[in-house]
Amino acid sequence: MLFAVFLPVLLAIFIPYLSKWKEKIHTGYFVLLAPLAVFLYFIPHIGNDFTPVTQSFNWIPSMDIGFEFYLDGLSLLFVLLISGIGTLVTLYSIFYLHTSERLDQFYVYLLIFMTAMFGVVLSDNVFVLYAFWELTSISSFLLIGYWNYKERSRYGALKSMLITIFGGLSMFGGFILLTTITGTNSIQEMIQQTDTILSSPYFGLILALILLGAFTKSAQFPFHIWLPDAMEAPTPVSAYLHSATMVKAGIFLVARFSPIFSESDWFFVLVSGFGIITLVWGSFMAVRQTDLKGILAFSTISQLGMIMAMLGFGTKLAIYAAVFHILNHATFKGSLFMIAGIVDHESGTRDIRKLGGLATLMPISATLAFFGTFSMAGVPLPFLNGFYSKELFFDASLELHESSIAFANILAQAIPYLAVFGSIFTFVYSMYLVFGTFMGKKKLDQLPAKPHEAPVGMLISPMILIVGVILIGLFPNFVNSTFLAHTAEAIYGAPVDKHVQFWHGWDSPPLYMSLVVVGIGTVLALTIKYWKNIYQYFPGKLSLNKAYDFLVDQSEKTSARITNSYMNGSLNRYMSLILIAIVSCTFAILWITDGFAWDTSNLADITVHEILIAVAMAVAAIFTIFTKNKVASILILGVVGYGLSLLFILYSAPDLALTQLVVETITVALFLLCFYHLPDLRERTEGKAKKLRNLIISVGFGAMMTIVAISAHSTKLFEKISDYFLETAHDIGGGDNVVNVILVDMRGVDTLFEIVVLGIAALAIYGLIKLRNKKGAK
Amino acid sequence: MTGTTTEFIMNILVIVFLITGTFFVISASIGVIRFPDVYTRLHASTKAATLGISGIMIGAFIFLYVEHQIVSGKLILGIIFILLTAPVSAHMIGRAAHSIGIKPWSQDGNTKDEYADTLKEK
Amino acid sequence: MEIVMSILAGILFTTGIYNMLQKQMLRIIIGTALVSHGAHLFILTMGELKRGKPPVLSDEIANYSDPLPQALILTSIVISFGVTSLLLVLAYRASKENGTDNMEKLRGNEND
Amino acid sequence: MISNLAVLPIVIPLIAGVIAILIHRKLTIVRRFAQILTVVNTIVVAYVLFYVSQNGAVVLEAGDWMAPFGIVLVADLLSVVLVFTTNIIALACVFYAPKSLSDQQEEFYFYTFYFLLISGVSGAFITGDLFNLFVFFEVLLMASYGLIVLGGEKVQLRESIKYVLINLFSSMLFVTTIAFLYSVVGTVNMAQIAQRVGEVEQTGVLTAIGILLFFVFGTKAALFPLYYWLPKPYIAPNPVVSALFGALLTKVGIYSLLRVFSIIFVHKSDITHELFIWIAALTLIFGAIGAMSTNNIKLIVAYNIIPAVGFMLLGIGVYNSTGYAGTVYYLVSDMIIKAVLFLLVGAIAYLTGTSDLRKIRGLIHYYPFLGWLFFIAALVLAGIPPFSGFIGKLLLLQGAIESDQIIVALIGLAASLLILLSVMRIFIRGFWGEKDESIIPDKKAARSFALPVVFLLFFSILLGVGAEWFYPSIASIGDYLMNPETYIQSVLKE
Amino acid sequence: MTLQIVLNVIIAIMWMFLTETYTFVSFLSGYIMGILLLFLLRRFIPDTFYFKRVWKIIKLVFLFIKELLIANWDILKWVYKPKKDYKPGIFALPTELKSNWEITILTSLISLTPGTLSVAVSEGNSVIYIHAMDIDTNETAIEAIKTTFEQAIMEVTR
Amino acid sequence: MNELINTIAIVCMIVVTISIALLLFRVIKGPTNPDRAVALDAIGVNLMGMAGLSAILLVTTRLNDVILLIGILLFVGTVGLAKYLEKGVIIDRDDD
Ligand code: NA
Ligand code: NA
Repeated sequence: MLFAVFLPVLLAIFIPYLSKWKEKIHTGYFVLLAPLAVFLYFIPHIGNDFTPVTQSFNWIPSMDIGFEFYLDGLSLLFVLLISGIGTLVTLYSIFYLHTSERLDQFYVYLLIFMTAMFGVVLSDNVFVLYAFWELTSISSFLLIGYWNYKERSRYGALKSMLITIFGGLSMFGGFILLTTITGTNSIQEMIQQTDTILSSPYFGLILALILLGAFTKSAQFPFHIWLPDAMEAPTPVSAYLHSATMVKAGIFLVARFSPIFSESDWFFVLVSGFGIITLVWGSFMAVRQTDLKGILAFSTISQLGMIMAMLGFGTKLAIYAAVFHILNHATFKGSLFMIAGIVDHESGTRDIRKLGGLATLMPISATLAFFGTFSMAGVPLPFLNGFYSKELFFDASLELHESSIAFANILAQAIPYLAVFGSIFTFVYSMYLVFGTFMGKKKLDQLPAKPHEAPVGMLISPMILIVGVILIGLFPNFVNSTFLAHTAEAIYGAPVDKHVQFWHGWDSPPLYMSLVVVGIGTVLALTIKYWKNIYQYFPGKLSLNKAYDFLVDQSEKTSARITNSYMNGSLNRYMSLILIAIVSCTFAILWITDGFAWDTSNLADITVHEILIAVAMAVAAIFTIFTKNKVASILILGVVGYGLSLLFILYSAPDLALTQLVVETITVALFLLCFYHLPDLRERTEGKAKKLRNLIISVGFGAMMTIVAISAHSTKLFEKISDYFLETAHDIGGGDNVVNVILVDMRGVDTLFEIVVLGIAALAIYGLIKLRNKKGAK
Repeated sequence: MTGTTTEFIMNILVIVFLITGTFFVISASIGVIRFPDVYTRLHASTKAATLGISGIMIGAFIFLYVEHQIVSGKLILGIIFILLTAPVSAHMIGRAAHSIGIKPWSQDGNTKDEYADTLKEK
Repeated sequence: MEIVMSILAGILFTTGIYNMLQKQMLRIIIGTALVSHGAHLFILTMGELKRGKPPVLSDEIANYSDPLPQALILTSIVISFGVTSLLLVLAYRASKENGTDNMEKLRGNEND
Repeated sequence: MISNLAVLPIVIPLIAGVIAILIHRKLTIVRRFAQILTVVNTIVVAYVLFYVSQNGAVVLEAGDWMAPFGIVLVADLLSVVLVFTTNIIALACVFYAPKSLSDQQEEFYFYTFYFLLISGVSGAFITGDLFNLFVFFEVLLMASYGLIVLGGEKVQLRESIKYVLINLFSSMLFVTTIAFLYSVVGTVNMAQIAQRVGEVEQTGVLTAIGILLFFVFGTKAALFPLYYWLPKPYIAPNPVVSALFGALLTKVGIYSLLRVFSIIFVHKSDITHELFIWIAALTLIFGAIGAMSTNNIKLIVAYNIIPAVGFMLLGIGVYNSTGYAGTVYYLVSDMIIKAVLFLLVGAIAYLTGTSDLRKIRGLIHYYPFLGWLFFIAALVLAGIPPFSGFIGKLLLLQGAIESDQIIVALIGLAASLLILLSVMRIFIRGFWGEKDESIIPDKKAARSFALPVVFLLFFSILLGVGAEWFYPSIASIGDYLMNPETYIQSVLKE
Repeated sequence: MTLQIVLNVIIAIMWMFLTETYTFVSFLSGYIMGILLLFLLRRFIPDTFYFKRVWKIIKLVFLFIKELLIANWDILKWVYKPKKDYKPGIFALPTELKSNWEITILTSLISLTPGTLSVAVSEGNSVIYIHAMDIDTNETAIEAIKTTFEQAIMEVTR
Repeated sequence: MNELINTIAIVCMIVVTISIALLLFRVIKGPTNPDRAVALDAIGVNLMGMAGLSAILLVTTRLNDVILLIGILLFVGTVGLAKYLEKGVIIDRDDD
């Protein structure tokens, strides 16, 4: 399996070389091999006696991260979808993309995506799953941005990436919580610990985080907004990623975790709640679209909502219906996207207002489209798979069980109505789509190109998919026991055996629901131009897209505003903030830990002259603030320095005094030299408030240092190590001046690097002075 | 040094030197405060402070000799050094003060300044 | 005496920081110098100020002042001297090049 | 003597730096010399790393003075891993430098400053003495001052003066704090400080001193609210200098925090480490916001230093071995990726002549390779698997959740998104888009910029994909940091 | 002269060797011995006996110390006098001294002696400008003292 | 006797300190920079005195170097400062 998963990526490595011959052989032919091989590899797993297969490959065993592939019914369904549709899409793309395009990039992204998708659905290890999950987002980003010279394309790419990676990160958070609670990274092992998870205080958070991941990926309301903009990608990508596979990753995730989460009523509320809203909103908004792919995008959103809702129901029937619809949706939506691509390719536009009457010019495409849309609309015809799953959906929506949460019960009551409502609009946009494009008046003058039937190659893939639609429609139970039952079982946790049939008899409520849908739907579809105005009442400014734009825009603007408000380049501001932080935290800590100490037993005597010196130094230091003459201020600073060396003299530190004297003198000289040409000091012009603020900050800081110093001095807890120095300086150190011995011997490293510091300073100063002269010479 | 008498005399000497020296030092500072302009202040610091410090140094010299039996050449050198340099420093400061235009003080504001006159003639 | 010295060092820090909060380059650098003095005084104080003899070994003396803080201060003095020197030249060059010694005018903007 | 191994990573660059002064005018020679010496040093450090990982920490008592009295150099796994990473980055930078710097800048002791920076950084990582740490801080800071003023442009001078001032201030606070600590515990040897602080269970004033040290290192590490000084000075100098700064300087601060708050001040973790977590959260938030706030590509990268530091502090704050391991992993990863990003945006700015994102577009048409390097770098930065950032982030978040710090973990996740957005903007707006016809492509320059970046990115990928080779060691560092006794015993040999 | 000093020092060191005491005192006694020896042997050594000049220097020093003490006394008076009843000013003092050395010594002496402070020296070293604490009362007296100094210096240097 | 010397030395120290404080006043007050130079020079001289007195109090010869160094620096410093002032601004009398 490892090889199967990574086959596309391995192939991708060679694509840049293979694409060199693209003039002779379209690169797509090479690419085709990968999904086809995977498809063929997995197809034999279908069968009655299916048992889940586990295969493990080490990656980071010490972190318990590895490629632990788990192939059960659920993953099998997805793997086959991904590889199967992948094969068809690649085939389609060979005719869709001209060799003048950057095919190498396109196919590399596509192959990366395939591997990512296989990884997502096969990984049992949550972190590996997450890794592949992000990889799908990234490859999707690259594919949407394939024509990145277009502004819309970049916009769509960023939007999809932001939203899906946002979800991915939140899912990641949920995973970490899960692994911490259960102590395992394996989903299957987590399922064993469902009780532990449910009783964890973090359960709600986990549920929310993981569902956020699923909802963003599967374009659930209100995160669906990225999907329509993703339509900027080349159509094969839309067909593949944004209808059949990647957007179903969220569905997959919910399904995967259903055994754990569905125990909770909140699971129903959230998943079905958001699902049904998405269904309604998606289908409702689809009618408003004018772009073929836009309609399909909203349609996808709505269909995903429907699947999501069914997963939320959690009943045997609902899960079966969901699984069934995953398959069905992939077939009809995939084909419809391809046909939309054909229309776009041949007529040069996807604007439904400019299209019409193409059926006579593109009869095969039109036929395929009719099958596809009618299946999507759930028109009760026995050879359309969409009808079956829709009816199962209605059926499932009627048998929701009681919940302990009041809201859940209300929701359960409302769902059947919402389901019908959403389905009516599904019907409407489906009809609108197909009739608007292929029937009615021809508007050839508005088209950029003269439309004609697509080449056969381009038609093969949608045709195969429509064949699938019809086959499944005709034999809805064909793959049940061998395939879908296993999938449903993997989700439901117990065997699911469902026999689907076209006719249930007259006492079947879903039948009436379907009839209502078709009836009202037809009426609405026919009268569309009379009521379409209602969309104008829907907010433009307050729409979710606007909200997204606002957020992204504001993320820059607000960030800039916030950041510029304090990062204004002012040293005063920087220093103030730093000092305030230090002072307040240190005082707080002193307060909390009761760290202040006062012990006068161990102090040196207070002598008058020392006090006087201290006062003199303090006065001098203070006057550096008030003096307005630069020489004076420098000299006063010198006085402080000399005062310090005097203190060194008084406190038995002759070596320090010597050094301090020399250093102070040179420093003062340097001060005078450097500020010789600079202007004199000016009056401190800042306002009273600022003066006060500066004063408070500096006094606060000084006071803090003093207090900590006194406390530190009052809590001498240990012998000093210096006694050792006094003992050994003569005998081992070979010198009597202990300070010198320490400097050159015991702490020789310090001294060596102190010299290094001086040396670097000298070089830097030299550079500062010299480099300018050279520049001046130029 | 042997004999308590010598030592006693030496100690007395130390005390005398210290006290006189210090007295001159403080006087010099008072002069620097009290005198009206930089030139007169220079008088105070150059003469009184120098003498005062020499006194203290000699005191210290004798003290160290008594206590340690060490003749501290560096102290003597210090005295000589300050005697040599103080007037030079004073001269430099005075010249600087004059060259940046500080006029000698006088009560009636009518100062005799032959140096300024010479400079003006040129 | 340690308390007095701690207060003095605190005052040196206070005045140093007050100066560092000013606009003019000279004041700011004077501020850093004061802060360094304060720091060194703190180190000295933390090594106890009790009158020991200078830590130069000799047979007659029993009590010495703590040599380690002295060694540390010495290293620190030399290092801060290096930094201050660099800072001075840097300040000079920066004011010349930018035509002002007012730090508030040296804020700059995003794209330069 | 095998314990001399500990000093080699400090001494070799020191000597190299001195020699570089002597030959500073012969550019071709000094370049080659610097490159060879860096390679040599990297090999030596690699050997030390190998040795330490096999035999445990190497402790050198400089001048044979017994442990608490003389200066000890402690090359334990943590130190050596960081020194090795430092050298890897140095290696990339030294090959990037000739093209990026002007001849004059090279002549005016770039290579000396460079080597001494490496020496100082390595010393800071290796020393086991708090005051000696201060000295090495000064060495690396002084070298950084030399580097930041190199060239003497207007902007550079303006920003470097702020940089020097803030660092000077924090250095002075550092020595003072060492003095306070010395007063209470009577020693400056870190192992002995740790031992003594432990003996009295970190009484009140010690905690306050600890917090002061936290602020000292926090200023160098650029934590909230101490990072204000960082972004602009970091982008003023040449990109290669920015890369060295971004990769090394703040990380030394983080390393010091890691050391000090894992072996010394751990006895009041309910106060101190709790505080760190909140500071980490604020650092993450404001850093990420900062990265979003600008259109200057260099500044975007510079701001991104801050949230990364927030992540690392988070690992220190949660105070468990997973968190520590995460911090170390993230530290190594971030050192490399920051260097990569600075080198890349430096290359972009060089090739386009601007660092204003609004003036750059469609670069991928001219420099596709650079574009993809940048793309991968952005993913590494945001912690997208399977790159190095992911492993670090995973460990950090696991550590946070182990300590029930959910909110901060969520903030970390949110910050990751902003981080990704902040750099992906460069890719989308700068590399994507219509071809800018006004650009005259310089493929040769692009290639010489790309090679060092590829070299570094290789490690970023290796650290992620090949995590199995590294994680056990780093996990052992995490455990080691949770048990300071090991460190204390290896130094004091009691 | 140099030769003599060197000889004297050598004698002093020899004396230290002979007495086997290496202290300042033994050096000093050795030195005095040396002076005596040199005095006795002055005929055989070229140049005049250097201690003659040293003696003149010592005389100058004593003159100087005397003046310094007087000067300080004056200063004390001015310092502690409540009223500022002096009238300072700058006057020019022509001098015969030529070399920089001589001028330096003279100005130094002037500065350390009562009431005067050299402020400037004219180009060509011909005039010394002197600041006096009280210019009216004793300008002539001052000039007299300065001339004595001038003489003493010339005796030493020429 | 030694006690007496000690006491006197301390008293002297206090007096010298006062003297320094007075000079500090002059440094701060000015009013001209040469005034400050004079006072600074005098402070240096006073520092030498302090060092001498400290040598008595600590009974050490270690401070002799310090004394000599102060002397040298003082001279160099004052001469330098005077030169600096002479070359510097023409008149900068403060109006305070
Ligand atoms: Na170059
Ligand atoms: Na060059």
